Amino acid sequence: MSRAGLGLAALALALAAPARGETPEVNYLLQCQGCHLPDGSGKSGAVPDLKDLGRFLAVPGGREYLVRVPGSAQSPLSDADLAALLNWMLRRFGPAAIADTLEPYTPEEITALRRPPLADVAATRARLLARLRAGD
Amino acid sequence: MARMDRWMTGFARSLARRTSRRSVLAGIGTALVGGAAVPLLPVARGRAEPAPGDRVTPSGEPDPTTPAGDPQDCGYWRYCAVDGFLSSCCGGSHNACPPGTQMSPITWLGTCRNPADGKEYVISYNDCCGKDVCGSCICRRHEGDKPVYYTPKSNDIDWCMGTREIIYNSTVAVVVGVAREKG
Amino acid sequence: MARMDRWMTGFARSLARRTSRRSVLAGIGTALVGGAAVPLLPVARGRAEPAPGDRVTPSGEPDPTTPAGDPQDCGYWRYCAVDGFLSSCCGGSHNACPPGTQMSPITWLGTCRNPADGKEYVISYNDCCGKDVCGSCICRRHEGDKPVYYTPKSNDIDWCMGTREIIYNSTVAVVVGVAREKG
Amino acid sequence: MGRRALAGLLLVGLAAAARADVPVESLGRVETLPLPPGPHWAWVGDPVFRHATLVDLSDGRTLGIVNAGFGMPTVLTPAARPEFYVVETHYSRGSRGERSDVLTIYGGRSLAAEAEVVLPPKRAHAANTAGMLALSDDDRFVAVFNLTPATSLSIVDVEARRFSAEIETPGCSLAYAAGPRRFVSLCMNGALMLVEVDDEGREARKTRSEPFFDPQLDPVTEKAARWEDRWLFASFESWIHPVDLSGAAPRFEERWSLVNDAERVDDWRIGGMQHLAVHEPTGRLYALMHRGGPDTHKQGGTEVWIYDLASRERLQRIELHGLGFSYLGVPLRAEGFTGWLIDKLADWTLGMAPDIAVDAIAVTQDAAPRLVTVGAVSGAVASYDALTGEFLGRAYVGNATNVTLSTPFARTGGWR
Amino acid sequence: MGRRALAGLLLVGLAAAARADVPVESLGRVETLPLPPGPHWAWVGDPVFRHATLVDLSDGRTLGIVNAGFGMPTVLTPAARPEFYVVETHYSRGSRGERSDVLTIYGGRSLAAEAEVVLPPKRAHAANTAGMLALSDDDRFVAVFNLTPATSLSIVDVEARRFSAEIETPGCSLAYAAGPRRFVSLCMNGALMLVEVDDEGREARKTRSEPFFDPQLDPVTEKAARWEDRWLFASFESWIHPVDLSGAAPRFEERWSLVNDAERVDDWRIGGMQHLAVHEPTGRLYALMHRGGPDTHKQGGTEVWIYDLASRERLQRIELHGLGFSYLGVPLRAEGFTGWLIDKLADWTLGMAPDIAVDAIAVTQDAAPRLVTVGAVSGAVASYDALTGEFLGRAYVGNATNVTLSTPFARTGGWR
Repeated sequence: MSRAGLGLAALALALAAPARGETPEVNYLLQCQGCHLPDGSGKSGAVPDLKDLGRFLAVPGGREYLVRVPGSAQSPLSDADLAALLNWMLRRFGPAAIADTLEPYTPEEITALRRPPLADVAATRARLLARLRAGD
Repeated sequence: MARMDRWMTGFARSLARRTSRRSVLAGIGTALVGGAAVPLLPVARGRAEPAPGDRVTPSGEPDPTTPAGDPQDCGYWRYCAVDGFLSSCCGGSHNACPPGTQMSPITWLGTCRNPADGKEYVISYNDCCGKDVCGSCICRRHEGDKPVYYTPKSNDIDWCMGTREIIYNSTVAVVVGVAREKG
Repeated sequence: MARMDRWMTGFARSLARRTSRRSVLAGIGTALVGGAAVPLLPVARGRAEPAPGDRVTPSGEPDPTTPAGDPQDCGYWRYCAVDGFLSSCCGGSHNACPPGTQMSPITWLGTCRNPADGKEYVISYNDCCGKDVCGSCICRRHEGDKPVYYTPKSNDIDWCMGTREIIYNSTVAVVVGVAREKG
Repeated sequence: MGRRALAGLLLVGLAAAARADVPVESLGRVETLPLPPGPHWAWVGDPVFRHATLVDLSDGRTLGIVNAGFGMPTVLTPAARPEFYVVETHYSRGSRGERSDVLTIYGGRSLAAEAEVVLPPKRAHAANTAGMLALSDDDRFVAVFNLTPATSLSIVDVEARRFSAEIETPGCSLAYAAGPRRFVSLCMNGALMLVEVDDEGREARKTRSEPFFDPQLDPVTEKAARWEDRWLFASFESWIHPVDLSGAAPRFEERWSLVNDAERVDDWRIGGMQHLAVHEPTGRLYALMHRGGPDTHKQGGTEVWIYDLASRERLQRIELHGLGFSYLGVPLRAEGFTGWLIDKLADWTLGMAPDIAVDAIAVTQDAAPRLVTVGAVSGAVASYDALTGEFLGRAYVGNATNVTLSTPFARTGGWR
Repeated sequence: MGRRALAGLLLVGLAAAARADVPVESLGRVETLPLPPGPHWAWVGDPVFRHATLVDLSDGRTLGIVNAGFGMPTVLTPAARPEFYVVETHYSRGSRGERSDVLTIYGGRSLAAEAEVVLPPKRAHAANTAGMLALSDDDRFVAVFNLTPATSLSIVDVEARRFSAEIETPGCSLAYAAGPRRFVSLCMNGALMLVEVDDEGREARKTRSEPFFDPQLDPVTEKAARWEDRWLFASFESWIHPVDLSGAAPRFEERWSLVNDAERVDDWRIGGMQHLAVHEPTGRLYALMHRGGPDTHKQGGTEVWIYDLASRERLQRIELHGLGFSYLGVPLRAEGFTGWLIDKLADWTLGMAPDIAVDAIAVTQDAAPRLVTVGAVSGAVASYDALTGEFLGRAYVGNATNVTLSTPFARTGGWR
């Protein structure tokens, strides 16, 4: 196989990496907590507060948004692990009521949504929040 | 003479563990600088392996008389991806910052293997900030370190961005969980 | 190879003048610090004496190939009471400051003997200010230096107080007159 | 005093009898830098002293310094105007208080701070130096990488000397010049983000490419080198990934290896703070190499390997000399004695002790180019003939530690 | 990995089987200093890193740092309150811009900057450290020496944490504590100026003494030491001039020599940055000595000579050990090997190379006092039993260079 072929094969292998087998709790520690902090509160103006996570599910495009933000889409997690992590985060940080209504993300849904990642996160986020306010 | 323990670290203490994993020049350090550690002189960076007969502390860590269990030694098992000064040599401890600094809440996390139980633990590397570089116990190990653009796994970054000042002093390694695999 | 003149000063150039006045360790320097030079390592501080056959430049100074006449050498005759970094090694010359600094007008004056004519000249030691320490060619000679309370003859003082910033970079030695005696 | 010295004094005394006094000199003189600039100038940054020193590699002379505040001191040089740009972070009380991030414009002749542009206090700080800021190819805009940890670029109009805009680069970091009005960032998933700005320095277009490497398997380092319209990225495992940015979309060329199979088995690997350099007129690539296992991507080098970029063939391996020891900028030597001893010791330790090795390299762009090496353990720089690899010598530039390195006229040879 | 190591792993594995995991720890913890403070604490100031490090000489442990801005980092410690005072100079842009001189109050347990008092931006800067600032004996006022080059004192009420007044001291410089509300300065003609302040810190009385030494013939250095109500000044020619300040007017006691005639012929002389220290409980004087001709009053010492102040007799000569080498605070050593080599080298060079010698000394005031030595060439401190002269060891405190030195509880043994 040519050098380029080797590289592409490696890339394909990585993109199809199997589930790492960590629990969502540990994946949160390893992939998210550094910026979002243990309580999910983040940093004003730089890292969103995860308690707002559940609100996005209430507007069209919000469910996709949570998968396509770079932190989700670009994470090294497999689609299955990312689905499990998002479901865990929504239950852990979202409003208590969400546990009853949440329609969990599936690995297939993640596969369909996560590529490519969003380029203009702030604009998308603002648009969704405006819709949320309009809906209130 | 226990109180002389840290005196002439290059000599008395080191002699005792000279059979361990490091190169002959391992005691020579690196350096600060301007808030970010850069290579300077050779430092410990090997993975500490327990020696036969190593005891385990009640908390489940290796014997503190071995590098794998000594928080003032770069070989301490939790420091497997530290790039900076050890808070434990700067007035703090392995999991508490020196007096007058602030621990940055924003940081990166990785895993290190605890040789006492063979398990991978999730380690939070938090920078101590708001005072200039400590200058003691530079430690540069890069297990799993990634470039700056791979932010959540980069030890080159001055993580003090979560505190009032970005001025870097030293680093702690806090156990925050148990992982199944290296990650 | 004239352009290599300053390369490896510790070796090529120094070898040529090894019979001169300095101790075997004279090439080892001192250090900066924080805007004021403090003792660090041995530096030239002896009085330069002309060797037989020394030529005199048209301006009446000793041959520039001798320390007594080389403005990048601490042995240069005018530097007999310099405590700091030589502007001539920092982008300036023996009587001009490096680019981007300001020469402090307020300063102290002393005398040095020009070995080429045996006369005592009045030297104005002016600090170059507003940029951090240059770090090159530390020079510590204390002929006639007095403590800080004897302000007009103290080389310990950061004389940048005449410029906008007190930040010290380096020092020049300007001939401003001929004296009859040492003073 | 010996008899011979006394005789010398007498001779001088006689010679001086007929002479006038040394003339009185004027006070207040301050030097300026020459125009045109020298072909072998290099900026050497010292984060301990918080300044960068301009040195002429032709003769080892120090030409001056610029202060740089907290962080890694990097100097940008436009070809269009005799100026230098330095991005600085300061606190009102040294290490605490109010933060100010500024871009300072230094006169190319005066080296004086002529103007400053205040930036959002968001500039990223890292031990890394490549990609932290970039000057657009038309010399009009500087992009400064911000990390809060949200990622963005601060755009400064250095011609108008004012802040233009902040452009968010979600999931992507750093900035490299990629055209007259364009910058490129590296994304966490191995893709690129192209950021184009308009005449006001505001965001005009932002596009993401497909990934061109796998950050999990073999990430490229940030320490890339420019070759005409290409950026060359080296991976941890010593693969060069050339990215052609001449078109609207990046073209990812076939990767090639710096090491052959035998060298790979021998653990030869790229490493250091700044480990690639290109001499554009001859199309040569310089790579800083060492022997070391995985996770040694920050270890300094003991050799520089030279490649012909067109054929991707290696032309030469240079064994590097030690940088010499210095303590806070002062060379550790005793005249005519330990100079030799210390040199030998430095060369020996360079081979023995990985972190004493060379951390950064750069190459000048003239027809008789110099390869320059620095390391964090020494206040000295070493210079080599970049075409033959011949070691030319060392110069002590007064720094405590040398970490950042740039040849100001990297692509142009001087101010236009 | 050897067989033995494998066996070890297995043992550990078996031992661990029955164990619980290492417990999860909490984030955000910050240490505080213990109360009461240790008897062997010392502040070691580093003007390169622009900070001072608090080290415990009992075990060599670093306890923390305070930042200090541009200049020589000196820390004052009151006995009345658990606080530290540091006078700092800052510029808004590092080395340029607006100047701020402040006195910062650090918590004695927290080591955090609790308050700052803004001073007139006139503070004197010099390589010298003694006499640059002083704390009154009642712990109420700090005097800061100003030089513009007009001389004055800035008085700060550190109890009320506010600036009090500026007091002119024409022709006189520096400040030493001399009573509850009194400071003393040295004048250019060899006299003293006594400055008394009122309860508001304003000038109450200012008197000039007669000269007590000849600044032309044999000036005293600024590096004086306190002994109860006396200040002891050493002259270039190694004469001690005791000044009794217990009364309204200073009483100048008979001078006495640190060296006998033979030693004077041998060129033994006092020198260094801080060359006197007193252990008050035993009335011992420590002097830092070297061999050198005229104009070597700044040269570091190779010995400490100990005197009984009551009898003015010398009790002991201590040959000092080298401080050990370090590069930017990192000890230069290879484990179990060059530790010894470097120690020997340091001791050898200490004797050979004048400027590698010890630059400053201090003594703690407890019943088992420590003599501590520092030097600008080393990031290490060395400690001796101050009563027997026995060398106890070295500690690397992380500094690039150690220049200023103070034992915080110089006269009291701790916070009251």
